[in-house]
Amino acid sequence: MADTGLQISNVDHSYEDKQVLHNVNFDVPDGKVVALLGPSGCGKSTILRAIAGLITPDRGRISLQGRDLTKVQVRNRKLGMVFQNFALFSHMTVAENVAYGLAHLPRQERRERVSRLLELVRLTAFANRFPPSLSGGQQQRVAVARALATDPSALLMDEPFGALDRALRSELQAELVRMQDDVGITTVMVTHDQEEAQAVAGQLVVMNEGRVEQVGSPEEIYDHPASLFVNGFIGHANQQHATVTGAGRLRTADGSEIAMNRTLNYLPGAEVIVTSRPEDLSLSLTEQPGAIAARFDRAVVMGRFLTIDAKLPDGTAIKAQVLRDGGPRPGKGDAIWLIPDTSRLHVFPGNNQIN
Amino acid sequence: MADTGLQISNVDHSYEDKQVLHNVNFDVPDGKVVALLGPSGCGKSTILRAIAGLITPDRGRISLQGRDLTKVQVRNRKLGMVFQNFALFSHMTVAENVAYGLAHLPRQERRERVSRLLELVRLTAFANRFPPSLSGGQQQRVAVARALATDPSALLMDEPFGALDRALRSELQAELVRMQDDVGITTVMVTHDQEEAQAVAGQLVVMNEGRVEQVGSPEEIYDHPASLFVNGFIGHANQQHATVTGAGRLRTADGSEIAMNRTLNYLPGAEVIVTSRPEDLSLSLTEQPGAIAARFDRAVVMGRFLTIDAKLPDGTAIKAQVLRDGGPRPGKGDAIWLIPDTSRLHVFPGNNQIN
Amino acid sequence: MIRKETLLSWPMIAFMVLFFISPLLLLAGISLRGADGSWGLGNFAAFLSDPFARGVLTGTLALGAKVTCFVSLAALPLVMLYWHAGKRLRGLILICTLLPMLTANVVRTFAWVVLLGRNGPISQTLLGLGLTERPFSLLFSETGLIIALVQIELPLLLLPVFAVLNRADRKTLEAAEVLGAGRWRAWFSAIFPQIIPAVLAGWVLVFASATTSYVTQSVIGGARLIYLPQFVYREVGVLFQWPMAAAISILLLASTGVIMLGLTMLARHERLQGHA
Amino acid sequence: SGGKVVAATFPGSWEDAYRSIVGPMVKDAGFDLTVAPSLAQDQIARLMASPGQPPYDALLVSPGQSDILIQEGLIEKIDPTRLKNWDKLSPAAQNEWGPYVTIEVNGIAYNPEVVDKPAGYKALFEDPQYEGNLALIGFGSNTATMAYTEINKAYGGTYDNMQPVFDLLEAYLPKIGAIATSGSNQMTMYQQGEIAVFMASTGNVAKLRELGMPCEFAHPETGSPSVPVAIHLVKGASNPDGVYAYMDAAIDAAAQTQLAEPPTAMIPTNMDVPYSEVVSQFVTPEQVANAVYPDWQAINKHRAEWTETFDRLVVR
Amino acid sequence: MLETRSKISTALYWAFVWGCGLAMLAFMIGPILLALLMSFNSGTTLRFPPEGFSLRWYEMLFDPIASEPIHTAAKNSIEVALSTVAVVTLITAPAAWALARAPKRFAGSVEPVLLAPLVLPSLVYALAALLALSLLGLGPSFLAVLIGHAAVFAPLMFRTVLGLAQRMNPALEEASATLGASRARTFLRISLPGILPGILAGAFLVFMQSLDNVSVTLFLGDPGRTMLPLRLFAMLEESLDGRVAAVSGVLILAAALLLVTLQRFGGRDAR
Ligand SMILES: Nc1ncnc2c1ncn2[C@@H]1O[C@H](COP(=O)(O)OP(=O)(O)OP(=O)(O)O)[C@@H](O)[C@H]1O
Ligand SMILES: Nc1ncnc2c1ncn2[C@@H]1O[C@H](COP(=O)(O)OP(=O)(O)OP(=O)(O)O)[C@@H](O)[C@H]1O
Ligand SMILES: NCCCCNCCCN
Ligand SMILES: [Mg+2]
Ligand SMILES: [Mg+2]
Repeated sequence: MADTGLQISNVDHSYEDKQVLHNVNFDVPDGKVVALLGPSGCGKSTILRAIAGLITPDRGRISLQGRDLTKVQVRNRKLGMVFQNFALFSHMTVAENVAYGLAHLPRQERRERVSRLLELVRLTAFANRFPPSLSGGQQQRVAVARALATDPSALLMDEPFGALDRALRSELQAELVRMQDDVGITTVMVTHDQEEAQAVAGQLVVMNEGRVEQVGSPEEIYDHPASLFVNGFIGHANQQHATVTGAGRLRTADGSEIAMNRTLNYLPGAEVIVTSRPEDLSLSLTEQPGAIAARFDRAVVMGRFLTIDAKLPDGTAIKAQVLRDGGPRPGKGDAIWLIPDTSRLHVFPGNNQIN
Repeated sequence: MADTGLQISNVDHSYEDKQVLHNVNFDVPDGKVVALLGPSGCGKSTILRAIAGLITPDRGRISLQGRDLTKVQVRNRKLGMVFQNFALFSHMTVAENVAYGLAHLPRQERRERVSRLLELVRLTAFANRFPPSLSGGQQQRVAVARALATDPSALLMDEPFGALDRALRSELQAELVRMQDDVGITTVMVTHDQEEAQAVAGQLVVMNEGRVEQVGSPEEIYDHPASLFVNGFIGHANQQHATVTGAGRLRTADGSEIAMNRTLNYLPGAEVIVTSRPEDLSLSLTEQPGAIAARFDRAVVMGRFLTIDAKLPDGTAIKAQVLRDGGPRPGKGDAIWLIPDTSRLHVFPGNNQIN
Repeated sequence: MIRKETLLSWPMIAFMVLFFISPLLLLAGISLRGADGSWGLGNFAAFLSDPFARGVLTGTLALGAKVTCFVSLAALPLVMLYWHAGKRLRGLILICTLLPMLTANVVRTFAWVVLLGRNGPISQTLLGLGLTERPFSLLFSETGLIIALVQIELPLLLLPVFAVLNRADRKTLEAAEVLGAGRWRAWFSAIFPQIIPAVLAGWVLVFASATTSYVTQSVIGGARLIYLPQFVYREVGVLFQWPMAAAISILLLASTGVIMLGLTMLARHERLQGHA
Repeated sequence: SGGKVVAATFPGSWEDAYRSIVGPMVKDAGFDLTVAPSLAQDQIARLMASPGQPPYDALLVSPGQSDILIQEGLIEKIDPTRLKNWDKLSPAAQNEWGPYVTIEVNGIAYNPEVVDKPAGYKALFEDPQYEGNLALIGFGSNTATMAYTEINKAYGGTYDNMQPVFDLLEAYLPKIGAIATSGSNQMTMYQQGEIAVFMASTGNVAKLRELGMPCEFAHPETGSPSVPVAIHLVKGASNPDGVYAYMDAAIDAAAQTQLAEPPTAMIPTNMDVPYSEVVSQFVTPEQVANAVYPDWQAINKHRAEWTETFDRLVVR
Repeated sequence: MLETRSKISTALYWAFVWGCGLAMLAFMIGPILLALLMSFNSGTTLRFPPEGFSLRWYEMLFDPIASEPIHTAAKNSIEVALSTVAVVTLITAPAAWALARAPKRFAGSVEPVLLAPLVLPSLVYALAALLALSLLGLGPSFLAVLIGHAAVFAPLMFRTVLGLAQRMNPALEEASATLGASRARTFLRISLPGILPGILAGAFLVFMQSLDNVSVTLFLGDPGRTMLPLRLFAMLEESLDGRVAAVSGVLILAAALLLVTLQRFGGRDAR
């Protein structure tokens, strides 16, 4: 086991009698950012709380730079933490909140550091306001500045930019990335924004129901999801039940044949679920070989793209994302054909159900 | 003035002596969803509070279905509201929270409605828990269910899905859309997620510093931003300073010539800012006519796309989003060329500065 | 194992054990001593088997309960007024709450002797209004005693509640109003739960104070109403029967203790664990 | 100097008078007098609660309490030869357990503007004009206890048979003005016009008159029950010499002359001291000499039982 | 129809809040105003109704010779009360805070012990404590009085602080800890401001009750010390001395001044 970075090993935790973490394992390499993703209530905040020492796990070990944190008191862990609900000190001004962890510094240095951080989060003008009179996003930025102020040896951030608009969010993400490049703070960041995860984190940890489902780089996870859950959770996944008919050949529940350009680890006759991403489907208004027949539901503009909601003959919903080209759009109920990029289809055992 | 829907007319508001809303005007057509977007602290929550009657605007009129709300007490406005910080009743169980607005219903009906809503937000198993013991996203869902429970005549939602993972968020968005299709509740929804805005709202209202910058459909706003601010706020906008050299012709600050395929409302010699969206740029590793020369900084995987950060010769950052093709990627500092789709460039007066 | 979070409570616990519980144990020891020098539970048995004495015990607890109940009723509109008041009115209400406590007990009690007496303002006003034919006195009646005790103990409930109200969270009130709750319901469902721990605190203080307020009980209540403190004082100071006094005190302590224990447990219910 | 003497006195005017009048005289004798204000029953309780290390050197109580102190062995007999003023004391005041410094003469206080002068105790219960105006108190009060034993006698009872007075009280309860909890409590009631007649000492009446209240003192037909007030030497006192100096000062003619004036208006026990004008309005030395002096041993034997009976009788 | 009902209910609400609220306010201070009124009585006694207006009782109260015993008694009592408040605050505020966070069972078993003194008549406690003291061979002293008062009145502050401590958001202390603050710093900077209103309310209660207590002082204290309440009790019961009411007047004035100063210069209380 490496003696650097942050290591979470075999962590279990229960609230009262309900177990919410099951044998959680992952490492954050020294100076790197790991993003923690997972459905609401899957245990992300709980893990951060365990790392911070705010709860004591039932089992398992958490170590930082090879040092077991179990016996280290919260205040000596030298972590920066952004709480999901901010936990700002409402009887202190914004500047006092940020300065809180800097008591050991000389006055002048402390003041400089605080003003630098307030500038970073664009709150210089709000230094003397009290948190309850700030907007949601402003409060969140105070929380971020406060956590960064102490030069922590590791940073735990629970949806640190969740309340911010995209522009500010990406600025702050960029700042974070820059800081990472400069000083490299070992960071665990909970986020629901997959773009954010991909933008700032070298590694993603995908959790589900208290368990780690997959750890990997954004590309790995996107391209090679370890489970149907991960496939559907990171990006959208259209699902079709299918039966393996031969080497690299499937028949979907509605009868169409798919020829994969690779062999599959399934015996012929196996029930599988085949998934496709909306962005790997292209739209055709006429029948095409290998295309999935569907009925058009509605289309939503997403920037330059069009997200198409359609229904397969058996009623399953299917989504496609195509370039918006200004051409004619089908009406509700019209027949359309979606052509999959077969090299990007995934196949999972068929007895799973997503969610 | 139409006598239906929700109308916000000429609303000003100040906290203490700081004015935070300036002459805000927009309408929400009956039964439609309008999304309110804008930078953190621009006054979105303040508007919702004004509509709900929690604050009294200094000036202006807010009317619902033609009825002036000014004199109507908060509790008689029959609105549903999701507060940014949830404002759950911590001494009531989840089910009691949701049932709160249903006191007038018979017991049985109330119980059914509550269980239907808890199912909707996937919290059936949590009905008897108290809010402080829920995860952030679970709390948010309670807030949403509570607001929906009362069959409000209008719905005000302050980032209602901000704390939820993408999968759950899009499920709930879809539910919301379905409900809108069924019963059509006039809704104002604050969101920082532009995809969400585009997915659920027919109209977007983009605000900045207490003012409404543009009102329009997602397409209109994306394709025809009324200001440099809107252009940069909805989606990303790369900016280049340029001078108008003739009809539909510009020279950028770094000397390259751009030929627009349309006429511009600027006199030759005018200083302008020309903007391009990352998704309207394509990447070339060799020099191309009309391409923007830049130096590669880094590339980030975004699902099937690659977001490229690069620098123009004058140091300005430029972003491009291209399909991830598995081909060779440039190294940091390598020369690259970005080819704009000139039909999708926007030109704004040059004396503005974004942010 | 001593848990970390309890560490700061140990100085007080040690202090109370050393300086309160040990004298109390001594007292318990004394209470076991019979009038004839024997040891046993005789004093307790004697007290409890005497219907008159039992009546005094239950009467005392009932007095505490009645006063607590009326104090709560009187406090409710004041607490609501405080909640709605602006900064200035809040200051004024606070001063008015402190006033009764700033006045020595004997003076407060004396004021009530005047107010309740047959020449006092209450009697005279009713007489003037023709609502009564003869001057009357509420002195030496339980009604008079309760009225006086309610006024005297009211601040004990108000102070802790005001302290919490200053920190109360307005957001949930807004949520309640948006959800269509009327004024009453909004107040009782969004603000009231927040002050319940303080109300329970106040109840403990009021109940304890009303049951032990020797001076007021005897001066306003007179000799025809007897409560435990008078019983105890007499055993101590006139009859010098300390074992009996100790036994009665311990009974008072135990019976009131049970009530306080209940209130304390209530304050820790999960429902009340919300925070600002 | 000869050290500190800690002397318990009743709080209020007693305390002030002893500090200002007796204090300097003790000082002249070479001792520092510390006046410790405390009600009689509190003095005893405190003494009993600190066996072996008495907090006081001298006590000030009346025979009801003296008797208990003697039984509990808390005080000592004194050596009269050590008191210069001993011989000046009236013989009745020459108590072996400590000199009597004053005598409280008890009777009936009444408001002449409301009721006529009562002929005696019996009249209070039999004459309808006192109905609703009479206040009583329980057996916790010495004044009341003496009154009840006297009334009891008048109705044919004895110390061992108090039934007659209890029967009387029970029958009279519906007509009672008030039942107070202490003697001073009655003073307050009287001033507020709540009551017009109560069992009182001459001192009480003097005080009320000094405050401008119309108030007269009536001697009961059976004689006025009286209680002397004694200074006692506490067993194990740290400064007995000082206590003797203090006793001597308290019975000194100069001191008693001043104490006989308002606000204390004490009846002197030093035979050299004439009754002051105030005191003379109520009693003559003859009346004091012929007053009733109850048997406190007998009273204390029954006091607990009487108290209990009284409570059960009056409590609603 | 529904609107009318809601209007009536709202009207009733405000009628209750303002009507009953002000009435109760009057009820609460009426007797005190009466006592104050009596302190300006020109008569020789506190008889009601007062005979006329005068400041004679105040003059008498401030007379250094005539009222010397009152001044001494007040000084003694205030000394005890202030020291008691200090001791009680030191042990109680941390304890209430800690017990609000302690496991339910522990807190549940300890709290009754800490609250018990509220219901034991203080005379009985005083006797027991004096007996205990004598068993140890110790005599009455200032320290004994102080400890006695602290033991008897600590529950007042304990209960008022607990009410606030239970409502504090634990995340704030957690945040402080993650920022490296020591336990002491967390307590002083984060927890203390949170429970401060409870401490102030409690301090006031303790101060006033200690000032008003007779038995504990009488039994545990130096016998020569006169204490204010015993003094006032005697003055009032014996002679309805108007200075007793004047003492209240002075206390009220002092407290009002203190309160106004506190509000003016007191700590910020961001809401
Ligand atoms: N109670 C208040 N007192 C004073 N200023 C306030 C108060 N509430 C909000 N403001 C200020 O008003 C401005 C608008 O606040 P508002 O909460 O409406 O922003 P918002 O658009 O909702 O921002 P966010 O997206 O960050 O929630 C902000 O600058 C904020 O600091
Ligand atoms: N204090 C608590 N007591 C009991 N259960 C809790 C408590 N806190 C969290 N839980 C439960 O533990 C589970 C995990 O919670 P956690 O807060 O870690 O989720 P999360 O992954 O952070 O979710 P979200 O994205 O919604 O914030 C949830 O089911 C939640 O209900
Ligand atoms: N709080 C002390 C008051 C003094 C009590 N004295 C009791 C007298 C009983 N008759
Ligand atoms: Mg969470
Ligand atoms: Mg907001």
